[in-house]
Amino acid sequence: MSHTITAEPEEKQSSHTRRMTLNMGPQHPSTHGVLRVVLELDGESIFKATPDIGFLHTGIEKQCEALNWHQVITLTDRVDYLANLSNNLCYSLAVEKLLQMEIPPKAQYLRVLLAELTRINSHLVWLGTHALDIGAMTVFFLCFREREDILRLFEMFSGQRLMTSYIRIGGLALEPPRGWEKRVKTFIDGLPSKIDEYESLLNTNPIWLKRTKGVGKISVEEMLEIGLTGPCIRGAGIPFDARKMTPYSSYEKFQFEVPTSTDNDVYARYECRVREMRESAKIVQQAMAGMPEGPVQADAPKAVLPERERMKTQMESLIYHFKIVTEGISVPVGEVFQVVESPRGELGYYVVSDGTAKPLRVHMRTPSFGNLQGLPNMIESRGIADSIAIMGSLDFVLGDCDR
Amino acid sequence: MDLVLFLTFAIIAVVCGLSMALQRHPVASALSLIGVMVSLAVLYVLLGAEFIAAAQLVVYSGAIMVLFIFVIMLLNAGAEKTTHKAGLAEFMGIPLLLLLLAVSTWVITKSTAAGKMVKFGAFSGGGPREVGWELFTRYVLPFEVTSILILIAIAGAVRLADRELD
Amino acid sequence: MLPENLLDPSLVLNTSTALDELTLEIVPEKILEALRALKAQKFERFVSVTAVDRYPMEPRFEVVYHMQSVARNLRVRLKCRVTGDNPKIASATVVYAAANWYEREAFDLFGIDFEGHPNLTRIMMPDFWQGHPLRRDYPVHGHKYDYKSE
Amino acid sequence: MDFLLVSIIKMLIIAPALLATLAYIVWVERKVIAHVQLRVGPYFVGPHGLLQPIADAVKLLTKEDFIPSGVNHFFYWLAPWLGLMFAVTGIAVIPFGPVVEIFGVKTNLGLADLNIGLLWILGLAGMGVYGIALAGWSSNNKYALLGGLRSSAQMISYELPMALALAAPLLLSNSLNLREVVTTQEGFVFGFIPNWNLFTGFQIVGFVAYMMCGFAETNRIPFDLPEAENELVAGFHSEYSSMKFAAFFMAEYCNMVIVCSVATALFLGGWHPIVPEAISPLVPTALFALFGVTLLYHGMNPGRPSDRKTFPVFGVIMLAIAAVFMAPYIGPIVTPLFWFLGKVGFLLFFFIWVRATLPRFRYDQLMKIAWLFLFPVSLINLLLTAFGVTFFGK
Repeated sequence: MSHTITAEPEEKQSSHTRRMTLNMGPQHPSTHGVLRVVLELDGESIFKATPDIGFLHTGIEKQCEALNWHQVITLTDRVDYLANLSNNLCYSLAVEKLLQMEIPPKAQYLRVLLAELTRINSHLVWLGTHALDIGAMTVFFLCFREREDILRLFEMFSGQRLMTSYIRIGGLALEPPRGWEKRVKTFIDGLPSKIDEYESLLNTNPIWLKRTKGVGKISVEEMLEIGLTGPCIRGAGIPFDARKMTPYSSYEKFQFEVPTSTDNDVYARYECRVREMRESAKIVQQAMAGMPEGPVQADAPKAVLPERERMKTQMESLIYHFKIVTEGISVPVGEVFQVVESPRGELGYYVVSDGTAKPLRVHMRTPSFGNLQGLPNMIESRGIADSIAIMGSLDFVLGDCDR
Repeated sequence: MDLVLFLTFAIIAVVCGLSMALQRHPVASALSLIGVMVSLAVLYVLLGAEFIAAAQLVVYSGAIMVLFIFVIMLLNAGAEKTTHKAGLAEFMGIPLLLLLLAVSTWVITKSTAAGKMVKFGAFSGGGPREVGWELFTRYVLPFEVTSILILIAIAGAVRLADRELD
Repeated sequence: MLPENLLDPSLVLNTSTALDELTLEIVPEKILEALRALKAQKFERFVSVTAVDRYPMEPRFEVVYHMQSVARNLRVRLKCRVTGDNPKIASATVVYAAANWYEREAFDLFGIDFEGHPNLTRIMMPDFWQGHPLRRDYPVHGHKYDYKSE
Repeated sequence: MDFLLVSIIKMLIIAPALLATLAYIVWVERKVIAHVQLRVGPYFVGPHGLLQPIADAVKLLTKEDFIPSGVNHFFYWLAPWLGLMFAVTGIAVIPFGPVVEIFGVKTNLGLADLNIGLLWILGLAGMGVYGIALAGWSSNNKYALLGGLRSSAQMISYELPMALALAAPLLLSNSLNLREVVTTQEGFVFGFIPNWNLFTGFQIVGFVAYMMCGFAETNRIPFDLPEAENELVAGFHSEYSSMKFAAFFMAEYCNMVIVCSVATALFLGGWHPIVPEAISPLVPTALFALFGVTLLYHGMNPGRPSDRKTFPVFGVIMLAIAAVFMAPYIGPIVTPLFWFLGKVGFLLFFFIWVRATLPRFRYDQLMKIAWLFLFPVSLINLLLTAFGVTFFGK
């Protein structure tokens, strides 16, 4: 945060080119939050780029150590505010693994459904802002129309549009509300035609193709070396997706493809994300069709908050409720690194427990942090306009990056 | 009316010309030069040479000076620094300048007939039709040579624009 | 499942498998050798490096490396214990470029000195910050920050 | 009557009308883009946000005129007004209508009748870049500087193909005077094809090339690189506020009006109607009457409560306008005006439409289009037109 980054001294530069240092951000319309990139420009082409992060550092990892296991969920929402349910899910899966808890199938399916809706939501925001960066502003409004529908669905499930905290340790916070099937179905059946609409604005647009094709290329080896994940690396042709490689929350029961492209440019990432939205819609439809019956919370009274109704009628539930709320749950000693596929890439939670009611350490391996490391390699020796397109294609969320 | 306009723009032209020479900052100098050119364009109009006036405006102040400004801005040139004057300039500068003025005045007064007034609007060779006619009859060879020169320049420009930004 | 004899036994202090995850505790001085050996075995992805503060235990810090092989679909965790006073360990950036920012973060928040890192400066906290916030003995409450004095 | 007096009267009419038009183009643009993007646009100031431009003007006038530190004060102050001045002056040579007789005075609709009208406009367009370049340079802001640089390069590159594209219709009309160019486009071929340069002069390629250059000259999407807000924050006017910002805004819209007017005069037959002369006043009458009747109908079945009051008022106004076109004395004056303004309005709508649809070019692509596409295309177009005029006559 506000680190002093100095340009090369002028005598070191060659005599006929004088470089200009441009401080892009932290308040810049296209750095998507508070990212600062210090650019050394030679005319309009970027000679050197130095990202400076940390402006949104809120100390979430430190705060996790001061809260009990259940309370941490609310913090995970705030890490990546466009994919909060993926973060909820990752943390819950990690703690459940430590507790070695079985999650009922209905909760697992609903988690998949919600995680995929989150993916669609995040990609919609990405597509809108990315298109806006390149100058196509109508796509933005179309995308936000559908995003609004998703947020209404989230609100219906959890009572919150953004900070849902709906996925909890042991299952879900609540039974899904009445009538959710119909509304999710209406939305998800209409989505493919809406995606066609965005594609009709962009896919055949020569300016869009000129601005995105062949831009932001670095080699696949370099990408792996730097640690890029998600649609960035899938756009380079590697079908690297945690949902397929290490399935969690019963993803192995779903039929879907991992879209890849070999072009490895901004357009490839765009294509991958748009196709991912279609795949996500398919997964949601499968989850709806194959939704099992049963409870949405694990039968683990020592770790899961009892239902409100039972608490009012059963003494035992009241005691457990009291103990969980006042003391917190105790998680066995151990450590676990849980990975889920967030919309932005590989999201990993490294959770260490020392057997007490609070985590000893929660480390978040967030996709934005890893992807942003690749930014200098991609934008150096390109123009300012390309740097905007490339930043958009990396799809980072600064909250996710700085935590 | 003509006299008032002539005096106004002549004074503007002279002031801008002086300003161009005296300004320390290159952008200010360049803008003064543009002021000179625009004033000259107005004087051409007063003489009845609309086409030449328009060409002055389009070519000199519209295109060439924009390039000047572009280059100055691109290099981000700052105000020029005063240097230590050379000995010759310090002592001989003003006398030499006066000498130059005297000689040129003498030459001009000798070469033009005395007492002949310039009439505004009396010149009839500056309309688009007349200029075009002259260009394609009397000056056709210089015109075509210039065209080829410009064509070469355009080819060069196209070649430069073809370079990928990488 | 991973073979537990992944690395040369002289590098490994302790091997454990818990919750389907393999953890190798490495001799801190030999971490670079271990990383190189893993990279040679197609562990091409460096996932993250972070630290765990076991205050008041000694050696206090665990530096935790997560590694993944995309080709073999395997994950492994390396661990090195470093002492509380003057914690230092060799930087992984010479083996994996991806370690760059993660090590800066661990330096910033834990104060672990990664020797040989190209640009070991604070990444999250401001340059003038005192202390390392993620240490267990760093106060959660009562810290005053005067924004005007910057 | 005295030439000077007539000119002053015309100026007093055209200047406020132009300013009001500029303000309302902003309103139209916001409305059109809003409806493309599933929004409603300005709505709350006045009926359907019709008073929004006035509110904007008041806001901009009363806003703090912030001057950042380290600017070059003289040029910082000069730049917006320079830009606006060159933009507004261009409107002087645009002919809006034919020579008409008002109160016994024969006069042409339009301010000045220069015989180098087109060169005048080209010259001013070239000068207009100084406002932008100076603003970018004097703001002491690197984004603004980059915007200014982009703008100068863009203007130089696009002026050439623009001039070449404009030269072709001039060949057809054999004049640089815009009024004469329009006059030569009168009448119909085969009785139904309007004798416009666009159709009978086969200038479709030239028209398209000119419009593309026009987009670049006015810094509109997809060529709005000098102010590309996603790359350069706001480009050359990043540091401007209050009326200085408004001056840039007005200059941009004024340039749009000029580009569209020139296109109308040179390619689209100026004030000549698209329908035969005899029924030409009927078209605006019918259009306005239809619009008025529709408004009255919707006023009787209002979708919103406020429509019950506003729609009938608008409806009556529209019917009154329709009647004006049929009026014996004023009709012949306003009918050519309607055709001219209608064509300009359609082209302006096209500008807005494109803005809502297309992304932005990159800097090098922009240069490529100018030199490798527009320049050869307009040159070939000019050559072909020259051959056509030589061998077949107009």
